[in-house]
Amino acid sequence: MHRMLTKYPIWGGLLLLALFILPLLLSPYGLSLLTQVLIFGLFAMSLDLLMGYTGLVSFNHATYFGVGAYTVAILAGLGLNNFWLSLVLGISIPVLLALLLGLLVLRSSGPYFLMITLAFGQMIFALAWRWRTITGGDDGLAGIPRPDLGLPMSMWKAQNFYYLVLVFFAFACLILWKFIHSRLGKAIVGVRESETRMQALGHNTWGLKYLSYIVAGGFAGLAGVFYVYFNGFISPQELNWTMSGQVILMVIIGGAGTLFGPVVGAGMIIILQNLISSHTERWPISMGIIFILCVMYLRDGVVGSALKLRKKGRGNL
Amino acid sequence: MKALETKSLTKHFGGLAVLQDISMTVEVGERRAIIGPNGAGKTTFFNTISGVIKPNAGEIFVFGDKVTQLPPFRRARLGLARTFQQNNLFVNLSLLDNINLAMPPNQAKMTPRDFLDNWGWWDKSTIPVKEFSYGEQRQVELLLALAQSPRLLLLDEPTAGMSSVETNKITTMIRNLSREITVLIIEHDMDVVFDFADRITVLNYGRVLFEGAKDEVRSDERVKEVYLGSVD
Amino acid sequence: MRKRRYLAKIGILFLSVLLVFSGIGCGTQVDNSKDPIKVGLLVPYTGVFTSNGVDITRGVELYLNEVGYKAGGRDIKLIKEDSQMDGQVGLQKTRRLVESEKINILAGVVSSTVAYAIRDYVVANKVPFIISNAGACDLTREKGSEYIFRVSFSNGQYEYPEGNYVYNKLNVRKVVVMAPDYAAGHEKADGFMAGFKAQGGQIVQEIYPKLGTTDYGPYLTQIKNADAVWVHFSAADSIKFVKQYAEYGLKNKLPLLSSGDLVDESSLLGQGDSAIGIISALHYSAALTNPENQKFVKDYTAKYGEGPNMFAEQGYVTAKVIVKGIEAAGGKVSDSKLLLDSIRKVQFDAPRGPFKFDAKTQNVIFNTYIRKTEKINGKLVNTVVETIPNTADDWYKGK
Amino acid sequence: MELSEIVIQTLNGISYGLLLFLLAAGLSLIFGLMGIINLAHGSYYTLGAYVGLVIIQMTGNFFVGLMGAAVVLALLGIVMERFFFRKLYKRELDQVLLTFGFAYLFMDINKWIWGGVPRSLPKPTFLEGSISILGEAFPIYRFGIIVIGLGIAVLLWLFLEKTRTGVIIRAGVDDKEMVSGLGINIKLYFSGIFALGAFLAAIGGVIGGPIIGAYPGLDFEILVLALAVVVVGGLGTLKGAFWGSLLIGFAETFGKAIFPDFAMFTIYVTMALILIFKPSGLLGKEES
Repeated sequence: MHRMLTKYPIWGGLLLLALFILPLLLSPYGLSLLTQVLIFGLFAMSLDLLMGYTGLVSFNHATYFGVGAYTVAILAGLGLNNFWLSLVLGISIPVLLALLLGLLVLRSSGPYFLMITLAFGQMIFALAWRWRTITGGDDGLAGIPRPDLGLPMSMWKAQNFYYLVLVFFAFACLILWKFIHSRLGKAIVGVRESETRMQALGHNTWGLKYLSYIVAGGFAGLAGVFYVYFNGFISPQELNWTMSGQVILMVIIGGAGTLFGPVVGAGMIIILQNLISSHTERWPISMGIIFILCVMYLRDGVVGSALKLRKKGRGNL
Repeated sequence: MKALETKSLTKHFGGLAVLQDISMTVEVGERRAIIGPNGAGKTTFFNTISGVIKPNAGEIFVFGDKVTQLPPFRRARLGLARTFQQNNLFVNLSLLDNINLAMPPNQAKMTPRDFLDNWGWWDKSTIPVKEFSYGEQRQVELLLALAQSPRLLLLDEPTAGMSSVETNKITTMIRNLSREITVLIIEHDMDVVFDFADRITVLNYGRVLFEGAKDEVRSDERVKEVYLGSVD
Repeated sequence: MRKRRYLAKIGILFLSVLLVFSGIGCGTQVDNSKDPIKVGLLVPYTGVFTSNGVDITRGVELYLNEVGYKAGGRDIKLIKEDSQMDGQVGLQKTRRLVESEKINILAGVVSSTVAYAIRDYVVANKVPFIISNAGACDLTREKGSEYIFRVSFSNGQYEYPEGNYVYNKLNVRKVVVMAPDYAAGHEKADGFMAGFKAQGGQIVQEIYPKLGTTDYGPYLTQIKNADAVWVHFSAADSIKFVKQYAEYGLKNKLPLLSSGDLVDESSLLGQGDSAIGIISALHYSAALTNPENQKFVKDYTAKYGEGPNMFAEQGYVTAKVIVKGIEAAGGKVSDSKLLLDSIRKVQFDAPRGPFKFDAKTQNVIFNTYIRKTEKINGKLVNTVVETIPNTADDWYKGK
Repeated sequence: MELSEIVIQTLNGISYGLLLFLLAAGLSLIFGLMGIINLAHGSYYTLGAYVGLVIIQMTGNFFVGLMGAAVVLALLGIVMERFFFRKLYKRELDQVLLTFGFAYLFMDINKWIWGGVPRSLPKPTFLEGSISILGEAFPIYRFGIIVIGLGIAVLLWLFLEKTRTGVIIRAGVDDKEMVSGLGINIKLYFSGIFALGAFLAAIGGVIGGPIIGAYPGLDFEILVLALAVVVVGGLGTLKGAFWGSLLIGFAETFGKAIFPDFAMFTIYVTMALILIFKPSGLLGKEES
């Protein structure tokens, strides 16, 4: 699954072209769903770096997403609407938080790690809830304007905003892809495969995990930035464990360790949440069942399993 | 300078003393076998030297550097490499990626490709390691340690669970290693031990029972009683 | 390389699925007077506050049934959506209702978070929005808009007169205030305290436990030196609190005063006899004896097998406001100025008593009822002991 | 604080802590033996409370409800282990994710069956009312919780220390491989420990029911508390669960009494402090 994959310009380009053309065909509602898929896809990809590539199941990834979003919202509340400033701070503040929290949570591993991240995530959630003067408490912060890039096009227009997200999405894909296939990225995969062996081979595995944790936090923050621009508001709910659980679900359904699989996972969840839940209030049960089935029988996720089948079909075993 | 020196190394697990007061020196270029019955503390000894386990007391020197408190990766960077009793590989990665991870990026003496070519493995370089047979994986276990260009190599039962043909492959590999590399080996196969080692240390209940040249070991009554006797 | 191609294929397949899905409801729509008027109802059907969403929906449907789903000569189509009590989801659902379903009027919303989240979008898209519950004050103050109406209450609106009442009529002078630590809890406590202090009352202690606190024991142990305790808790918290208040022997020591939410009809069953004697304020009680309410309680109970509560009544009033508004506009919902004017002027007798909007804020003006929880014929009810007419959300202006 | 208040708050802390112990003990033992953090443990508690309520309503007897709910949940635990977790044997992380899926599922099933309206469980009549201690009222029922909690702690301790099964479980916590090596079918014990965990959680749910009730969302409120206990106390040992429960019980209680404005944070701050100085918890096994 993690073979060397180097050049793929044609198909990647076609996919991107499809994403580029789609807005012209979609209804406004469809476009807003697609924008959301890109944002959550980015969020899920960043978690996949931790879950799929580093082997760390983090239960507070929403923390970084939410902190990125809150950063932009708080800046907007101070009247600072410069897009680039918001972008830089919306990424760097989650990164700083990851630098700090990483020191604490990475002292443990496996289920301990999951539990401790959950605890710290809830602590940040409580902070956002309680620190009313800054965060607006449970009411959240609303009325965050779309970014002004100083371009002759308004980001209030759904298509323009979509293209903005698409550009950053594609850029983030590229960086993550490069990162994973870099020497460091391979070393991070090595940590997932066997931490003890990596240490015996002279790799600072703690440092590699820390790096991965920080990078993942930064990209989650980026997703949060676009999330808050898209919705125009943020509330502590986005920092809650439910959000972290949801993005874990996206990664698992799509396939951990496939990088783009989680984007498909994000798409499936968003469609489920928005379309199925319009028809039945029992959709949490369906989500639970899907989750359980995925963990038990489709552990490689939709994309991961498809890739495996494909490989089998080629007789390349 | 000694390749490895331990001073009064002691390790307890709960109330159980696994290593007691182990002092040992290994000369550069030496081949040293560590033998002893199951539970004698051999693997714990390796784990303590490579840094996976911190000792309760005592000190460890590798090529004169005190490493007692260093994390495993720092010791590895001093030229210490090891294999594991149970294969510990990056099974989902290709052989080449495994070797890549073992070779320090800049100071490697050769490219991964040359390395694999040398050992006759290049044609399998793109195959994920999990698709190899057990015997092949056992060889890769050794290859990974060799790819680190080690100065001190710890081999933990390299032939465990292998057929005699495969055992021969491994012994050939280690017999031909350069004398610049100091090798410590834990091994149950006495033929391998007496064929390969210069000196032998016998551990029993976490203590050094005996240490000497291999001929001395063969003739020592206590060793026969505790270890060889039970094997024969 | 092949992996990538495969990925791309999956991606394209997935995108086409999305395309098909989101194509639903893509058609354009002209305001044809023969088409039904579409009303979107956004309330939680999943999550912790499901029961409120269900109660509101029942109230809405009960009234729409009464009028045969018709208003101003046109059919009404109710489209229900689940907000999941989550701002983000609520906003996404609102987008679907507005962009895909092309609703004419939006109603519902239990949580203020969701209301704030969708507020800008609703106003920007010029959709008349009838809030059925969410009480955040700013929704009809600073963040008010000609598109936003509220039939329920603004936080503090019935708590403020309650503050006056307990000072003047119950001769309470010193009060301990307790409310959950979230925006509505603070707003409601502020309303009560302002009303109480305005008369000269003294607040000896304010305690704000975490929303969803399981154990109130440590807080209850601290309470002392007061004439009474005023609290606001709702749903599960209200049951835990009332039972624990009795457990710690405070029930017989310090009278418990509260917002009406504490003794909501749906909570009384769980609270049991611990609730007897609580004095509360609300814009409604199922025990009101006016003919509108008697009919409402009878019809509601007949249809759903259990009695209504404030949420059900708010749902009922929401639907009535919508229907009356459409009727006054002669069914011309496309004329937004006309529709907004018509809704603003709606007045009628509701189960809660006279209903009208404050023309300036578009927040409701209602009677505040002081109620006492009693056991009558083995059933716990909130008997009205005092009516304070014409309560508008204007107490804060005196500050 | 006056003396009387300190005494009452101490009793509050003990009763709350012992209620948490019922949850944390199972969570900790399941982890110790199987390496699974059971994120559905709060669901066991909540489901236990609901089932207990139904049985109490049917029989009119609190203690029948208590035992009935515990048995029903124990059976559920066995079913879950046998048909789901066993299939993922030795894939601990996947098993944890599976528990998350179940937590999601139970959350909605509970709401489906019992609706969204919060329920409350009746107390046994002889535990109604309160008594006066130094002039302050303290509920008799909370004494009941203290007695039952301590009783169960002692029984568990005896079970683990004095019975063969208990010895095997403790040995399994220390070294699974070794126990399997002794020719003991450790998998059989997995079902048992799951059943025991669910059993204890259900007892917690019913006992807590008259104070806390049962309602949607309770499962996760409880889960976070239980996780805090095991993080603080250390996973895998009964002792850790016991002292961790009391510590969290006290931290919550005195946090509410002394810093009421920051009560939301007390457990997290306690956790963070413990983790910084002792990553494996107060009495946890060192990770190796």
